[in-house]
Amino acid sequence: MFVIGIALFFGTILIALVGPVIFTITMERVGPQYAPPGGRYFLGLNDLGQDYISLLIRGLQSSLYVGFLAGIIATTLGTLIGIYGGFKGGWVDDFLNMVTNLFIVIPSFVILILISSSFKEGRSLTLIGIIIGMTAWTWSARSVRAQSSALKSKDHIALAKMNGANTLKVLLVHILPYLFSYVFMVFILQVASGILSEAAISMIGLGPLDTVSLGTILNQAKNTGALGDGVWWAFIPASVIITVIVFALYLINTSMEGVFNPRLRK
Amino acid sequence: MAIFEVDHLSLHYLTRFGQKIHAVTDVSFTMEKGKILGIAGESGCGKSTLVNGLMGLFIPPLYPTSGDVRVAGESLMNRSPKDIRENVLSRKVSMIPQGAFNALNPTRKVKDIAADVMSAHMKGIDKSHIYDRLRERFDLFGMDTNKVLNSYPIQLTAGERQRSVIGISTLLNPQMVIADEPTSALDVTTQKVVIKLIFDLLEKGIFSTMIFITHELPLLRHVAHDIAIMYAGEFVEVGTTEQIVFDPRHPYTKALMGAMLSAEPGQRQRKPTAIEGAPPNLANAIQGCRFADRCPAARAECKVNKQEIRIVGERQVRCDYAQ
Amino acid sequence: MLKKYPTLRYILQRAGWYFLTFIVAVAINFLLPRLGNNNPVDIIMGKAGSGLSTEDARQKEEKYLQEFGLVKVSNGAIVRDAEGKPIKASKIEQFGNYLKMCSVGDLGTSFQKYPKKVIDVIKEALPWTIALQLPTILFGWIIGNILGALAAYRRGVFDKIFFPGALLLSSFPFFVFGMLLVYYFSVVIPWFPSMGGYANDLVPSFSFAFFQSVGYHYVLPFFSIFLILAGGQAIGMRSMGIYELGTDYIKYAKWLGLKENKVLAYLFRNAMLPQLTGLALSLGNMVGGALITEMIFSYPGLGMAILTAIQNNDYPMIQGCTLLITICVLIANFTVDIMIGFFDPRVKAGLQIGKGK
Amino acid sequence: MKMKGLSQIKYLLVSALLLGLISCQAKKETETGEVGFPRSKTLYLAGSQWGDPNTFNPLAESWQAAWPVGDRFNLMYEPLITYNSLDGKFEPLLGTLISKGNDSIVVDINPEAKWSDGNPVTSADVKFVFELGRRFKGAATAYAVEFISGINVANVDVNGAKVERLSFMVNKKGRNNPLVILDLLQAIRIVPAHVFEKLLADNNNDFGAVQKLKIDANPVVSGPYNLENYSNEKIVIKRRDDYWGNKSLYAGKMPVPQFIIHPIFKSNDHFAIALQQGGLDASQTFIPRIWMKKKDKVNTWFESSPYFTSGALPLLLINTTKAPLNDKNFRRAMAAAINYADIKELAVSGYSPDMQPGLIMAVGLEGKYFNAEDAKAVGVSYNPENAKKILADAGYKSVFKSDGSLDYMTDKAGNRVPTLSITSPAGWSDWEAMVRLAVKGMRDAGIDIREGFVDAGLYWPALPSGNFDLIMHKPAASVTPSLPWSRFEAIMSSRNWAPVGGDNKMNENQGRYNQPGTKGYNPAVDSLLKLIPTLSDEGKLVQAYRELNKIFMQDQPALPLCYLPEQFYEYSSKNWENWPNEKAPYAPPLLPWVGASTKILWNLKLAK
Repeated sequence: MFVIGIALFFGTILIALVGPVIFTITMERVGPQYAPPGGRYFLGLNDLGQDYISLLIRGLQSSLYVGFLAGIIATTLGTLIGIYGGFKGGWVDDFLNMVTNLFIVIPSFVILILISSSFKEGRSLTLIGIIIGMTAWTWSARSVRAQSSALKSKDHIALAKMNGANTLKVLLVHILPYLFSYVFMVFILQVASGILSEAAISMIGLGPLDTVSLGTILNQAKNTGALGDGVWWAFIPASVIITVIVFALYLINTSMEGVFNPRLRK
Repeated sequence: MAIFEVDHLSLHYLTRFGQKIHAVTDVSFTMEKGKILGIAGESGCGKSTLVNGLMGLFIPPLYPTSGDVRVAGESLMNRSPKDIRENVLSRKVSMIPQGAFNALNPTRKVKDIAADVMSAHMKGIDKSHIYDRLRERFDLFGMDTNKVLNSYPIQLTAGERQRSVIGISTLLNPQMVIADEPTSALDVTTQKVVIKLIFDLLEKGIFSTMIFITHELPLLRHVAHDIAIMYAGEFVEVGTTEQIVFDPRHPYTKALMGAMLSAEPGQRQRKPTAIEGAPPNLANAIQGCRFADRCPAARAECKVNKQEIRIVGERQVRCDYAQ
Repeated sequence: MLKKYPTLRYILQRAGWYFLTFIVAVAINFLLPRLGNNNPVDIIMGKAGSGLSTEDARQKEEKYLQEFGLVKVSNGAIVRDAEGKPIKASKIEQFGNYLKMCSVGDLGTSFQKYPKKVIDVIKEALPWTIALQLPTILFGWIIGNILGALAAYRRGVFDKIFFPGALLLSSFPFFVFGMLLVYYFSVVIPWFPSMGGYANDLVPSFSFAFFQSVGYHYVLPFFSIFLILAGGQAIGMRSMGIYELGTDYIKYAKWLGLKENKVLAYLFRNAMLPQLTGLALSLGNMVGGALITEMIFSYPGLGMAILTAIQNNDYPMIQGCTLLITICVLIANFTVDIMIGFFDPRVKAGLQIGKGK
Repeated sequence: MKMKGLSQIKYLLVSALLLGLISCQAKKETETGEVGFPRSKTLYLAGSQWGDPNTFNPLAESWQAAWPVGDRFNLMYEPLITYNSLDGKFEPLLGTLISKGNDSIVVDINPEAKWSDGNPVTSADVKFVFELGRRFKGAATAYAVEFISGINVANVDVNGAKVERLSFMVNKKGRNNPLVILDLLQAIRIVPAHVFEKLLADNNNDFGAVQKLKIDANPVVSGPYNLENYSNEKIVIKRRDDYWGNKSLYAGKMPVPQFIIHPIFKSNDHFAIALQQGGLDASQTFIPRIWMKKKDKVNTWFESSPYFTSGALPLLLINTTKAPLNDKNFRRAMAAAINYADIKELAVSGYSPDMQPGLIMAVGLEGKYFNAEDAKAVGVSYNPENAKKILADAGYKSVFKSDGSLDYMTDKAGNRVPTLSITSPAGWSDWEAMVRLAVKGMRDAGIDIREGFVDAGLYWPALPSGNFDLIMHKPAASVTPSLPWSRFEAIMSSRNWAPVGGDNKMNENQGRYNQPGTKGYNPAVDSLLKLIPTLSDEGKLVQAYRELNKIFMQDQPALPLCYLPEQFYEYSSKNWENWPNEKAPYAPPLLPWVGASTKILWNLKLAK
């Protein structure tokens, strides 16, 4: 399973990287509106007569970019806050809990519109990635918190505390290593959810304005009535790609779970 | 008459890749009613696997390779899991697991777990009757019966838990009880209490025959009539307690004693793995002696010649050179 | 002094924190929109002002400024500075008004649906959202969990087929799934309506025809969420289940020869407790979560209202909805904490021993 | 929380199946249609109402009031006359246009016109509506005061019938503009004075309070339909069988559909699907690739491109106060750099005839004012080389990257020109496409410009405040008697010129073109704008328009992108037939709810 996951995932990454070498990427108009698949442009053209192969490769690139950007931000934030809260416990924990809840209760799209409306040049891909990351860390914080508070009671850590190692040291030297595999799995999930969120945000018309992403491709297809005209090539390939990436990431995650959690083996 | 007979029992696991792991090889012994057999060996030597085999409980990926297990003359082999579940488990052969804390479903009250056991084996028995029997049985354990029965495992002390487990396991008066490290993870005093409880039950005849598995020889010394030493899935030496403890013949047994007999209370946690090296990988077939690599008295041919059980000084030993 | 009632103490403590969170959230909800430098009345004026002479436009604008409490007002008249320009109200004053209004259940007036009250919009839309989401989430959760538990317990072929399938389902973005459903079941083979909550030739009423129509329009949106949700739940439940399977108490239960269903019940109940959290949370996120599904199916729910509000920067509307979401999510989280406290003896006992949560 | 394992699954699966079954059954039921509003008696129109219907108050802001009360819809409240955008003639409704002159516009009230409560429609009602403008600043007719100095009423006898004759006096001291009066007469709907005077009295003359009333419970109307019921999903109006016009205007015939339902779709792409599936009979939304829908009996005015009659001119408004945009050569270069053919084909799906330079459409009613020679001589059309040349001559230099894409550009002084941006609402797919294509063309020609898509919430404020480089804009969107004058007025008039910045807002000429009192100021523009409305002699009129259009083409204060219809007009013949089109042009291509197009309702036939 792991193998399939990895294969799929690197497959997509490969397309994103090597794609531009194999196909000539062009955002130019190359033919009539929504020309059906065939010949050189075997995925057809979009409403502006642009080649879907190029669009999808660009879209894939930006989706992966957003995914990783958001994933890194969210995982870092989540892990730090989670570990600290879980380790400290007490009111610090409660307080961090409150902060976490705050981020849960205020929907990310609200933050997105409000922030983007104060940028003159509008929403950039990076901005969206950052905002997704800033709002998505909550659940990883929660799960990491659970893990670290469980670890807290472990003898060697209690010992380290008794020996008067300062919190930071204990966290970094004694707790983080134990959580590493776990954090990595969280990261993978965060990347997946980052990619999904970007697509969702683009779907409601808040997507990046400076580039194409898989989400904006879908949104464009919907807005220009591709569904009604049965222009399947406008939305099915993009849908498939998103699903495949996420599927791949999930596969990797679950199979890793199997490795790090012996009970799931068997 | 023999109540429990095991003939050349071999068990194996089937891995995901179709690889066979021979966890238990050629184990044979018989037990008279009222006897207590201790089985000792370092962790991972196949004790726990053997336990499943002895109960006829073959849950994939565990399969019987060959041999037979008979309880009161009735074989446990080639029977449907349902049949085993209904007619053997808890009634004929029952099990006292280690780590009582984890053995009890944390979200269920003790009395309910016990009730589940009864209703699983007695068709159409009504609740009130069940609880009466529970009380009556638990009263034997010298605990606040009501409190214990009506609380969740987490609300009980380690001792209470262990006793509840024993109570539940022996609820249906099994002819044969297998206790797998029942006292490990208990502090010394509780250990004593638990052991005492087990013997009470024996005296009261709630069950008569027992296999007592542990890696703590000193304990066996006080508990068991006979002792079998297990290594890498094989019985390497089987004899009376005196023979094994004071006059071990098999090199491995000797090594164990070396690690154990000088055992001071403080060192009790030390495991016999003090012996250099590690047991062989049971996944690949071994033709020679399985202990050869670690054996101080090993000879060249040990690695090639298969060792068979032979009688040395009135007990079974699996070593061609033991005397 | 609450030492005697640990559970009560626990509840109060939690409640305290949640209330604090709530207050802060309200404040943030209020401030965020006002960080943007743009004055919402301009949005209305953009539409209302066209073709007006500057003077008329100015007067109209002041009318709105007063109406939305963005300028200082003393006994009905706008307070003006030397040049007769109205004096803008400070954020604090605005916040004061806002809280006053909220406390009496008035979430303000929608810019875009002016002069409609936000609260009315919510009242009209919320039932649809709940109707769409609640059953979907419950079904998805229950069925997902049962299948997951079975997969964990049975393993073997069932699991080998089921697991990747569920995983694939759960990796579909649900709006993509919705689009595909519309495309196939409404455009290619027109079995189901592609949009709306009920047939346009009907007026909402307690007639059989109406509810049938609702049911008929319900199918696609329902499955667009249900399948994915169930898939996700199943995955979670499966790994929880497998984890529990490895635990000693399950082994022991088998050794004791308990009935299969009984063992499965043990497994299910204990693996379920963590899943409860998931349920409560997704219930809490109902409102926000409906957004895209409602957009794709033109479903007359709250998500749609939020969406249009977003597209028009209708701040009072966005604020109102965010407030609602906030409340839902907080309540959901709170219930989880309490529920776990009661359902899970492990936690409960923990309290009595006094370890806190 | 107890779970009886397997058994439970069965129940759940069963209930899930049930849901499916019920729905399939429901389908059969609704198809018979004998519930609610029978399909054979109901006409489905959409595209005007997008949000929830808020108020049906004819005195509320026109953009607030829901269909069919807001805007210029005349199904419930009617104007005195209607304007036929096909032939430019005025058609009678509550009144009949007798004469139009530079001193007054004369209209006779139809003596048979009645309110739904039986009272006749009189001069009192008309005066009430227009006087509101004097009484209350908030009234829509406040605008009219600058144009109409007063309304004189005379009782005359028209072949035997007593008729009230109204003379709308041109406000000479004010704007002195009879053209706009005609606009007003066909736009402003008359409301029952006896009803609203009472309401005003009840609210002690607080007009704001009256504006807030919903007026949605059997209102008193003069039109052929009245409000039946409404929700956030649709608005339903029902035929008034006692409508006065049936006898007076339609020889006793009644409108064919008994109900008109305006479903409120939330998303653009649903209109197309609804039309194709026959759930909608006509729509006024932008539906791309209309030709692909012929097979589903969806059609529009023309059989082939441009499919629609043109009426509106979406354009890029230029902030002429900002360098380098204050340089008209730069602006002309922009105009020459845009590929109008691409915009026509890709952005608006070919729904535009070929563009001509200038602010006057070469087609339709305005066609007669358009002059090809001028366009050739003065105007610029797509020609990248020419664009580059103009830039070079004006001293601008463009630096391109190795891959041929533009890097940056410098002005004559050699300073780098900051990247310009086109402000446009995000998510308006046709506008987005126009902007993208315009940007592409300009960058290819060496002009450093980018798309600046913003939320509608930022777009609207940007327009009047002049806070933009270039901005998408659609001036004088609806076809009125005053076109193309009103379009010039909206783009070029310096009447209320105010600088950018502060709270300054301009609701026309938002590009701040032609600032009075500067040396660049061209007085001809404003004098022509004042003159044209008063010209009745066609020859002079054509001349004046030529002058104005020349100035526009020379100064290029805005960049027209393509011609679009006043309103889109797509209809489906699945359920209703005999829609007007190129072959049967009995009404202008508008949905049957505005102007001279309501007569469609009397001509529709049920499809067999």
